Amino acid sequence: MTNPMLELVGLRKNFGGLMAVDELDLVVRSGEILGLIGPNGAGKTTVYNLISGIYKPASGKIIFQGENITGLRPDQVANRGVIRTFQIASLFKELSVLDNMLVAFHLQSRAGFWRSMLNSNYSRHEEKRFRKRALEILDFMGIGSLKHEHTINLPHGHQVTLGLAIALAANPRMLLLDEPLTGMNPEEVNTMVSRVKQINQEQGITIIVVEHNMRAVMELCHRIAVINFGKKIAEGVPDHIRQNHAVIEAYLGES
Amino acid sequence: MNKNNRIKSLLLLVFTIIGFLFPVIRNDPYTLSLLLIIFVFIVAAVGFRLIYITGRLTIGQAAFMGVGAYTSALLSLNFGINPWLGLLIGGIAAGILALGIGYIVLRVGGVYFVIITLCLAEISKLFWLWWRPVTYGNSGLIDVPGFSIASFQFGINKIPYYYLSLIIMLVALFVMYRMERSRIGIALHALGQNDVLAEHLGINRTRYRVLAFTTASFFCGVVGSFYAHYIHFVHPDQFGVMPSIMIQIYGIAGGIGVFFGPIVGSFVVAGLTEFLKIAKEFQPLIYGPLLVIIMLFLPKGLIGLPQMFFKSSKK
Amino acid sequence: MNAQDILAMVINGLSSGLTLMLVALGLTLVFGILHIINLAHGELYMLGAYCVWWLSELMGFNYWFAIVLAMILIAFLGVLMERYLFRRFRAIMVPSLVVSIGLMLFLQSSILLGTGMGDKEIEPVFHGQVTFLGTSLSLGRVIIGAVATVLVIAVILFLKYARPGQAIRAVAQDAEASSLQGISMNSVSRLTMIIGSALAAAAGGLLGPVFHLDYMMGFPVLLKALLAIVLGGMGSVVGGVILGSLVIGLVHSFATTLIGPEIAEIILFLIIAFILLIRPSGFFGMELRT
Amino acid sequence: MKKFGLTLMVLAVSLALMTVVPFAMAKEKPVKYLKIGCNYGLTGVVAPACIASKRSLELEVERINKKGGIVVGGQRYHIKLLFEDNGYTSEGSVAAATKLIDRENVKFIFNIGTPGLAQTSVTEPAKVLSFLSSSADQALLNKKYSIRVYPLVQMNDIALLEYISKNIPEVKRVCLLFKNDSSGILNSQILPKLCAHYGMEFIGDELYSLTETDFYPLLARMLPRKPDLIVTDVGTGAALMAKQAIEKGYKGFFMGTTLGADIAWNKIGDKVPDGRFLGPVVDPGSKAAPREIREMTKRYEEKYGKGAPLDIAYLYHNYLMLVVQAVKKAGTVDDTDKIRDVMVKNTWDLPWGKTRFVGKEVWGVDGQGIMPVFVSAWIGSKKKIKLLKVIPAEDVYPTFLKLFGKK
Repeated sequence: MTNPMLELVGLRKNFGGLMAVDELDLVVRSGEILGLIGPNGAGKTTVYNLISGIYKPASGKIIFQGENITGLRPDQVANRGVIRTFQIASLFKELSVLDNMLVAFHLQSRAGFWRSMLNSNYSRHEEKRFRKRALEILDFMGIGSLKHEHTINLPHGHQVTLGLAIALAANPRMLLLDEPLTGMNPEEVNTMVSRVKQINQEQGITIIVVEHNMRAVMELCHRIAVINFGKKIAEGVPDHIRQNHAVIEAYLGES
Repeated sequence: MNKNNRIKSLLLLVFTIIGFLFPVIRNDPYTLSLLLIIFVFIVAAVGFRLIYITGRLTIGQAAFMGVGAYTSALLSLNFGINPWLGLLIGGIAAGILALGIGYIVLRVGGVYFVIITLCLAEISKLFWLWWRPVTYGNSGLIDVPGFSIASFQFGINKIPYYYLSLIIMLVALFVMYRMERSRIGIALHALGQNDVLAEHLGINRTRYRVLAFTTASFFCGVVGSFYAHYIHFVHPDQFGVMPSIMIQIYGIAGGIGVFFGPIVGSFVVAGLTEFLKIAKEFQPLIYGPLLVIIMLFLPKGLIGLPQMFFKSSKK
Repeated sequence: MNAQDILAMVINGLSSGLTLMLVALGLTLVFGILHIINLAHGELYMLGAYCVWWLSELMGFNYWFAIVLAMILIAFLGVLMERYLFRRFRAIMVPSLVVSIGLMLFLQSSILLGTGMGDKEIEPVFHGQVTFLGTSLSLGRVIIGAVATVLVIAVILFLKYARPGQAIRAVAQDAEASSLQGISMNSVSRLTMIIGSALAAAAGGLLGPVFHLDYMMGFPVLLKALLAIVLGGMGSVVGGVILGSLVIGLVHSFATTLIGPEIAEIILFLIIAFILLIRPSGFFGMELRT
Repeated sequence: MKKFGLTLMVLAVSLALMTVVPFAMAKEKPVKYLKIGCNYGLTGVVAPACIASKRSLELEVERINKKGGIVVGGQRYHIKLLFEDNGYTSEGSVAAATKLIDRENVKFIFNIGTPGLAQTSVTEPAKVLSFLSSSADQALLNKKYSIRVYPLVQMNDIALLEYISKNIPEVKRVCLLFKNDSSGILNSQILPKLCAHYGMEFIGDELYSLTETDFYPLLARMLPRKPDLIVTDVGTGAALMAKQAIEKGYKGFFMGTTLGADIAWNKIGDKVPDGRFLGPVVDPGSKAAPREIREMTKRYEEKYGKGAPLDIAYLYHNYLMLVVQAVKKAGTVDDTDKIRDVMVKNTWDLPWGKTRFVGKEVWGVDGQGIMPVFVSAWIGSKKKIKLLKVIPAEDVYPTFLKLFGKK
């Protein structure tokens, strides 16, 4: 529980004159669920974009399991096991639910170009295995019955769930969840929270969550880091954060 | 689902058999000459679609046909290289060029890519026109040798050319179909629909797009080279913007969403073009509005036609 | 190479860039609102020229009056095209490409067959040359440059200060937000098509006497206009297009004079491709699919 | 919305039917036909020339048939023209030629433009006489059944330069500004040699693209080299170029070397001073033109109104007349070997003038018909073409052979 999974060291990113992330240091421990919260425009999404490789930092380092992954492309980051979800359910809209899942197995495929082109035994076997695993994950997430639906027809809640299922299918070591509870009713929120916990406990996946639903965050996370104006203003267990002055000020100041 | 697939493969088999038996049933050089050119454009149109599914719309595929045609024609005219080898070399030349160009241009998306490829088609034509010491510019390359097997010259006989083009088309279609059906195809589709998400799932977008682009262009090069040795004449106008647009029409009018769309499109639109030639110079007056009408009623292409009937009868 | 030669190249480039601007401006407005590439836009230019030829040479109208009349007629045609064809393909790029090609073939062919095979010409209104900073060019071109500039400025002012113009800009920036504010999408796209078609017709009518009339004259101009607007930023408002057109004119002029005409065209296309590559993200990113 | 679409569809279908039905209903009459195929680009880049040629050929054939057709070997034939559109593409040209030969069994095919050359790959093995109209130098190379009665660029150049060297001695520096088609390419190859032959200095060549309309940059490149004579064609593009050259202060001469629309010269209107633009054309309506061409022009304008056909349309009357006369003389309509033999061994009286066949020394076959060269000048102040001299082919051909024949 104590060795670091991901370390952000002195991370900086600016858009023109605006400093979106400023000298951010953050350590994510292996096996924990870390909540990343902050007012709107605090730079949370930018942090995700930096980790996952959409942006290159102006300075600073990102270290994942001892390896410097600063400035890698998103697919290279994903290759190392860091998988993220997106704020607005981001799916492959014209593919079926099952095909959506199969995209995610891409990383685990060991059948090379020729073997998959020639439809070799190995690749067929592999695909069968992936399908089976995909169905398992869908069942686990409770949307197994929708496997042949086109994602475009799914209700919002299911789309978000599928987004998480896809991320899981990519065999992550670490998940970056971006507002997974947006637009859900309380019941759905509860289900989602318990599922995320289950993923964390049963599969030992380290998770970072960005979320505005404070109650859920407090319930879900082992630790919470608060940022504002791209700077970390507090870090600690939920109870500690709840009473932190700087945090209350940041949120009050916003509203 | 499974049944559907079986019907599809059965239909496919039937069409392939018809394709192979056609010259036996009906040895009509004119029809054969039309069909074998349609086969050439089918390859280009399906290639156009292969690039399209990765989210890139190209109006420049004829440029790669040109590369194949000029490479192979020039090699056979100047160095006596066998046209059979030329087919492969033409394809490889187009493929290599596409690989290099693809790595640069495929990073650009949306309408910019459309226009860059339009530029590409125009540049290639201008280039063949300009490089006169080698290509004879607008005079074209005359008397490009044809194919032969041992001492048998294909000559004026359309049948061997028909079979050759049929085989080339089947091979190209098979490869591109396999590619789309394999895990590579899923990655390509994923890129087309949401390349940010795909990239975050570990799919290297440039590499996969270049793969699709290169594959499509390789086959374009091969059929371009075939074209040169079949027509025995290579002219820059055949590989500029207008032919590229034609390829694109075949693909879109047929139905870009489905693998068989461009095939249907090539047959129907090219057949229509040929049929309308009885109207002589008035042909575009009918052809143009027909294209508009097809797209107005079938925005998903001709392949949507049976579906439409199916749905309306269901109601 | 002395200063005078360079000046001549600049003037030649500007003179062709100014006329390109009119076509490119209309095209980019239509793209900005309807989000389709109208490949038949060049045909509106061609139709404008033929319309002026028909009105001034056959019907005997005054040249300037003929241009205004042609602008109205072609704008009306544009409205029809928008209403029955393009509106339903708003932001659906793929089928609309084929639609515009069908339209292009139809318009070209009907002009060819409708006006006969012989060459047509519009009698120039202005004769004589002007010598400007040691470079001589025809008076006609100077006038065209001036009229084009006036038209473009009028469009800029319209977009900036008139209410319908502001609506166009609003929709170009954010269609959804604008429609929430009660701007009618349909009337904006109709207005855009009117402006675009009228500008293209004006360009055709203005250039008719200077160049020649040909039923295929639209496509080369369309190609260059496309290049100009991607250079300036597709769908971006006026500034980019003006810059883009002038750059195209200048590059073409310099490259032709310094290196030669055929290679100049290749260079022109290469430069555009190169610029697009180094600055793809600098322009508005357009998603291809709907 | 739906209704409009439906109406549109109905309209289009009826339009299609209206065009198609008359073709389908035209039944064959029980007369023997001499079929001539025309592999034309009725759509595409060369459509105007092809359509003009189609119309004027049809008029001519109608006239011949009305007079009872022609008699070959005791049998009366009507002439039937079969037009096939190749869309100005190579594959279209091959398909059209295949259709004409295979379905209609034609023995003579006319074509226009360079991509049409692709048809020779079909016509040669089928022993079908192919009448070409491309300036491409290799078009005839070792092609036994290919015939070209199309003014050679080389011959025009020689005739015009000879005229200029004799009559306009101040021309010393020559440059080439030409569209980049096959005649342009040919000109850029032959002109340096020709200029040297006539004691002129060749100072450079630039070929521009076919769609070019703005020549200011190109002229800014060429005019500082101070040419006295700009060699170009007499088409619309060249007229524009000439007009703009004068706007740019050019004071010298122009020489067109190919045929083109005479009306294109109107573009330069009064811009070019009288007699400064010379070309191998003839005003088809004027008295200077051969009688047959004059009559054709009249007939064409009666039927299709203003806008006289292009010069190129008349060229095809050469082909028509050649075929008509040759089959009569050969006494057969389908033995192409014999017809070709008769064709190349005789001298013919064609609309364009006396024509005989040459070319063995250059292309390996005698497939090139040579005819008189008309040297004309544009009189801008009167907006008309003035014929200066008709130079017989015999006066030009020896020079051609001396300079360009293969040793």
